[in-house]
Amino acid sequence: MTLQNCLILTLFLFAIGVYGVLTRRHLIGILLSIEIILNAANINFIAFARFTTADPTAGAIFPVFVMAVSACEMAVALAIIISMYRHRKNLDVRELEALHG
Amino acid sequence: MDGSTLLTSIWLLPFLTGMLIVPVGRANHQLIKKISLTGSGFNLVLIIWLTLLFAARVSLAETGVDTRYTVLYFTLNVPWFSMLNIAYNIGVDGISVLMLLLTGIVIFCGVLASWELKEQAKEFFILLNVLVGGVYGVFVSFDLFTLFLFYEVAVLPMYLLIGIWGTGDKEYSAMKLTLMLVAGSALIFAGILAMYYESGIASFDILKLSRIRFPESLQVWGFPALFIGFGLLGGLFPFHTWSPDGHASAPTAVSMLHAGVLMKLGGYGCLRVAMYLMPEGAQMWVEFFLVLVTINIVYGAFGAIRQTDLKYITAYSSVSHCGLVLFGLLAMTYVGLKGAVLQMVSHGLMTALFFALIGMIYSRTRTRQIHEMGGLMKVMPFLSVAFVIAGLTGLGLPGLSGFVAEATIFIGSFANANPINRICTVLAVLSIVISAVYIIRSANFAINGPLNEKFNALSDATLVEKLPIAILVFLICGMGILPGWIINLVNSAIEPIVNNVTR
Amino acid sequence: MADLFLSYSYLVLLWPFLAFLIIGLWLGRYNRRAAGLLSVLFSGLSMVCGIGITYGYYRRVLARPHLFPDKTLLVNQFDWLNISPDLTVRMGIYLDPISVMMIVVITVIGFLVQIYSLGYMEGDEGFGRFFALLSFFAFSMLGLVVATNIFQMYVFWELVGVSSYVLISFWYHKPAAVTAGKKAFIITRFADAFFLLGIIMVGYFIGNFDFQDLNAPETAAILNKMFMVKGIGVNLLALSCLLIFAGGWGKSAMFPLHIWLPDAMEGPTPVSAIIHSATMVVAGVFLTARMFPLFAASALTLTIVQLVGAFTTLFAAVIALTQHDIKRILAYSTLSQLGYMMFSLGASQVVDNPTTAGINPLGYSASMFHIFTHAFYKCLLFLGAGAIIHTIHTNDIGRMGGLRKAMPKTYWSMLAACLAISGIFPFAGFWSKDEILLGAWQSGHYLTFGVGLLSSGITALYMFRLFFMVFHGQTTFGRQLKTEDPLMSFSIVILAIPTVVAGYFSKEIFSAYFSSPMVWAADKQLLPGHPLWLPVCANLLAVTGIIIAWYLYGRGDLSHVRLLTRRRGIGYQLVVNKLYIDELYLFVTHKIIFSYIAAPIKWFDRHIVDGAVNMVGRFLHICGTGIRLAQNGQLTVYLGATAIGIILLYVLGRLPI
Amino acid sequence: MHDFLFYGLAGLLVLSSLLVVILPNLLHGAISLIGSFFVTAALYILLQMEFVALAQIMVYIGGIVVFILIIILLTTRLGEESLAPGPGQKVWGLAISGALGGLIFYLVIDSIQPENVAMQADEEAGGLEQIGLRLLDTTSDGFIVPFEIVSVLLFISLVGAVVIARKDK
Repeated sequence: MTLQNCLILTLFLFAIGVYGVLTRRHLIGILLSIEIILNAANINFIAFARFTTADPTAGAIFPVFVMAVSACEMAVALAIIISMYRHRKNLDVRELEALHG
Repeated sequence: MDGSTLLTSIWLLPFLTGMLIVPVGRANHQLIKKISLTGSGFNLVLIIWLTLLFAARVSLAETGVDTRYTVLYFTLNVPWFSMLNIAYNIGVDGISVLMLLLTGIVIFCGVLASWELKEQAKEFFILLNVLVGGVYGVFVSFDLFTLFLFYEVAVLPMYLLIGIWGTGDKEYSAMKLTLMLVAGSALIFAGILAMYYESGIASFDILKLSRIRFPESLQVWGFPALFIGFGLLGGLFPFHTWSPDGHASAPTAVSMLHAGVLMKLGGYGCLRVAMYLMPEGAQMWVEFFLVLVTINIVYGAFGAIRQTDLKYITAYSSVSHCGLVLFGLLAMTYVGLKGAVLQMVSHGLMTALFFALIGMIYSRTRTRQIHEMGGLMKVMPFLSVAFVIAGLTGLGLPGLSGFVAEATIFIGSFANANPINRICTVLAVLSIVISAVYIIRSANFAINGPLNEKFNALSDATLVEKLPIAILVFLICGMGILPGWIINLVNSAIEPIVNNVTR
Repeated sequence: MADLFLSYSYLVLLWPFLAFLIIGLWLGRYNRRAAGLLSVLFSGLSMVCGIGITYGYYRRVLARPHLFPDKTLLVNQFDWLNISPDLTVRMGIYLDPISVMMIVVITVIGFLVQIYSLGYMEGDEGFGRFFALLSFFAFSMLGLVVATNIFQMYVFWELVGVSSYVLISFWYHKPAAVTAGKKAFIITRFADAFFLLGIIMVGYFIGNFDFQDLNAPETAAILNKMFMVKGIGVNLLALSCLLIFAGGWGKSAMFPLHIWLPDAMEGPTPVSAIIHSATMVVAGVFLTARMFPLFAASALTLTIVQLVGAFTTLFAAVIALTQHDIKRILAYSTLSQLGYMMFSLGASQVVDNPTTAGINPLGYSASMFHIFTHAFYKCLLFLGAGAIIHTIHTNDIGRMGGLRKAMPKTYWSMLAACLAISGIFPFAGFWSKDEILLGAWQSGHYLTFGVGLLSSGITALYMFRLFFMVFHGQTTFGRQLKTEDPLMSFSIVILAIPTVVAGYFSKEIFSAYFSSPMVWAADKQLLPGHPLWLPVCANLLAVTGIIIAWYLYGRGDLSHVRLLTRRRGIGYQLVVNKLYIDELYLFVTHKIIFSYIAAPIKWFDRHIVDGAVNMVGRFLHICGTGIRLAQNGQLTVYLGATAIGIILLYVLGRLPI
Repeated sequence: MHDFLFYGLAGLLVLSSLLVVILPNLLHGAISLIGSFFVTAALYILLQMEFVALAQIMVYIGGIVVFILIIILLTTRLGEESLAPGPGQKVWGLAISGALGGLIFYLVIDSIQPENVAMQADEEAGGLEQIGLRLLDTTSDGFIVPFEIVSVLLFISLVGAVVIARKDK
């Protein structure tokens, strides 16, 4: 169990998350994938905190902040999803193209 | 009021007039037009005053003036962006005074000619005033940056003026005109910046820059960039195509102002910026541009032969005549330059008259197709006679302004011993025959011949309409019969420019 | 008194110009009658000034030949256009024998034509406008003949052109008139472009436009040496002379630029009279005469002048034989007479042989003499024709006949004019034509001489064909014709006087004073005298022509004519259709210029040049559309693009640049 | 032992995460996400970060994922298959994520050498007490300001979420 192993693990997780973001057509599915990416980042923080000499406590605090922010994000995102679902009865991202040029 | 204050007020007044219109109610057309008319009339008075002051100063300074460098009168130099050495640097020489006079007359007549305008008059006159303010600004500025600023102010309102108040395919024309002119502006700005950095003095001052000999490597691309950039506005072939569509779509006053004054900005810029500041570049490129411009003249005239829309005919003739302006410039002789300046004035008056008349005829017949008209002389003799006079000016009839200018240009161009100049002069002289063909053709179709019964009930010009026509005809005849006063104005200004161009 | 007229000699131009301004701007619309009278009054005043100038000029110049060896007097000069410090165009009044002669002719004929027009244009809608334009025409023509320099001449030359345009298309609602005006203007304009080029060239090389400088012997020497472009040898003298002559070529309607002249008959008859007799068409001859010393230095120019003139003389005479429109016949006769004047100028160049060389002054003075006499009788002919048309409202001589009784004054006056134009002794035309033929004979141009002699016979034939068909034969007008208008008859009868006597009385004046430009050119010559057989021969030919005309047309029996015209050969067809020259012009202008130059240029402009601009626009539009595709609103695509962007950024960062 | 555990947990983590993104039914995916978070928490414990592991379970699993589950149940009819990705999309996703992963892998291999780092023996470093002290520390390396900002942020997003999700009148 080395830093490198941890990093390789998280990069797998990150890639999986990216794959999910790119392939999911359901908005919530994309949110789930983003959570995976965030999770990968958190593991990285912890791994660096544990395996390097710098400041392990700070490394441990960062995931906490990430969690808080992602909770905020989730709250707002899900509120948007509910409101959207109410209006359009649909959460397929292909249909959600009001931003197209 | 001293001279420089006078100059400032001349370009400021249109903007003030525009601002004065802002609080007026939208429906109060009469008041809006009266404000505009008063503003432009007062401005015309100021300009005439300036001209008289200038004439007095020039005749005082007749002897002992250093003809190597341009001498400006009524100068004022206030830096307004000192970090980059940008200054509010104004002044006039004979050419500027003449151009100011032309602009003042054309806008005054233009306001009168758009007296019948009904839709959105408020915005129209505000924009018109802004445009004119920009034009005045160009003619008094001797700082390249300020000049360019005013130039853009003058060019851009055209988009709205044509796009909103135009006729026919107006959006297309307005877009084409604006985009092409802005492309020209980009070239001009590149040239200006290059000069600014290459000069070594980091200055935009035209007079200071004129004494600097820029390296050939700059001039070899700088001159064509500037010449094409300004020439675009002057209708240079093959960048002239905005002109027929633009003029055809524009409302009367805008056509008058655009063909009468704005196209002169092109010639003025070519003279004042391109050729004056980059004479060596001009020498390198003169033959190339001479050929282009000769094509302009002949091609514009031939283009006009087959057109059937009066505005298109006039627009192509403008291409041909503005080609003569550039042709005179490229002669690179004293006489040729003088002819070019005269042609600017002459063409400005003539084409303003033409477009005013076409607007008035169109407002009656509701058509501009010459085949659908005929015999208008019977129902509107005043407009028809004025139309014939405008046409005769266009084909260079002696006694009218066009001849004085054209003859001077031809003499000046022939005086350049370069064989290409000579050959081009021959071609340009022969093109006056083609001018005669299209002008007589359009006059015959539109004005002579049997009267179309549809038009039996039409009336001649009203008093408000007669006034601008009469002013323009009077000036055209005046310039044609007694050209001396105009020539005396510009004489002193041309010599230093020629000296610089042929240094 | 004499000096007073000279000092105020500009008044001769000013009166008609004032009449034009007053009538054109104001009077013409309010009171037509007053406008006409004012115009007549002012042209009368102009005539008085003109005669006063002649008197003054005689007293000041001709009576004192030692002071004025070149008989030239310049008055009322002022700077007009300051082109450059070295080149200034002046305006002024140039008095020498030919310009003074022209002033007299123009003012007198102008005055008479205006009086005539009072009757002729009675009741016309454009009565006021007509007199304004007629006055302007007189003004421009006077300005042309008194020009002190070639630039001034060009200025008024063009004014003459434009006033002829508006006068010819005076009845602007008639399509034929409008077309004729257009034709006249554009053809003369075409010639004038070359004229202007010639002026520019001469002005550049000489540095001056004044006739006195242009005609100085040094000018020819300067021009003769210069070449326009190194390598391409162009003799500037011949080139500039020919370019200047081109102006006269068009204005005087020499073949092949003659086609506007017959069509110009669509204008009112007084206009035809004034254009054909004294003013516009002789301007070309006048120009050639004015520049004669320079032209004389170039043998090529004079040869061309001679050939063009001689050909036009014969050509027009032959065509006149077959025409049926009374005014057209007169128009072709004008062409023919102009040809005489022109070839006479050209033929004054003596054929070079050991005994004779240089310039024969007789050719020059005879040409001027012919301008003078021709002006009167041709004006009379036109005014007479106008009176006839005014009375019976047709132009076709085939439908006329037997008018002798109805119009006695016109009849007798026309008879005098026809005899004069045929060159019958002792009418005016005899003297001038005799001198022209003599000049050509003396100078050794026997072919030209022969053409002139033959043409004078044909002239008699076609003129008397016209005369007999109009006045003799059966009366086709049963009803009572209205009597001759007194104002019109007045002018006609007055003109009959010079038609009869002008030649005999002014012969001496012309031979005495009209050879001045040749002072420097004619020093060694030994010319034959005046053989008696020449006038006899010419008269016999003319009388033969008259007899043939009488035989064919004068007896009221046209069977012989029918017999002749029934066998229509190709030649006859050619002549009746004027050699198809009009059709050729139409072909050139419409088919070639309009269809093969202007139309393709229009197409080129709309599709290629404009198309290029639109292509740029379309290209940008396509780019925009392409970029717009990327902005498709798909969250997934945005994220994917971001990811690709990150990868690309890294790759770009690592590229070994 | 540690290594063995690590590899086992890592395998589980990757597997459960993979299930999250490829299971066609979202509900199953969300449940799989819970699994993935549990394994992550275990991994944190293995790395001796007990507090973070606890927070992970409480916040993520107890809060967020449950929340997501509720939303899924609210908005989606169960077993909805129509939103499956097309084959092209899958290929693209695979390519891009593969490329991105490959890039990061290259960077990791390139820059982090195993001998540079060693496992820290400091047991206390990630402990609850340390974290608590550090969070409320007002000195320059304390986290009191971000801590307060996050609390404000949480409040704002709470209010915002309510406003957004509220039924329009």
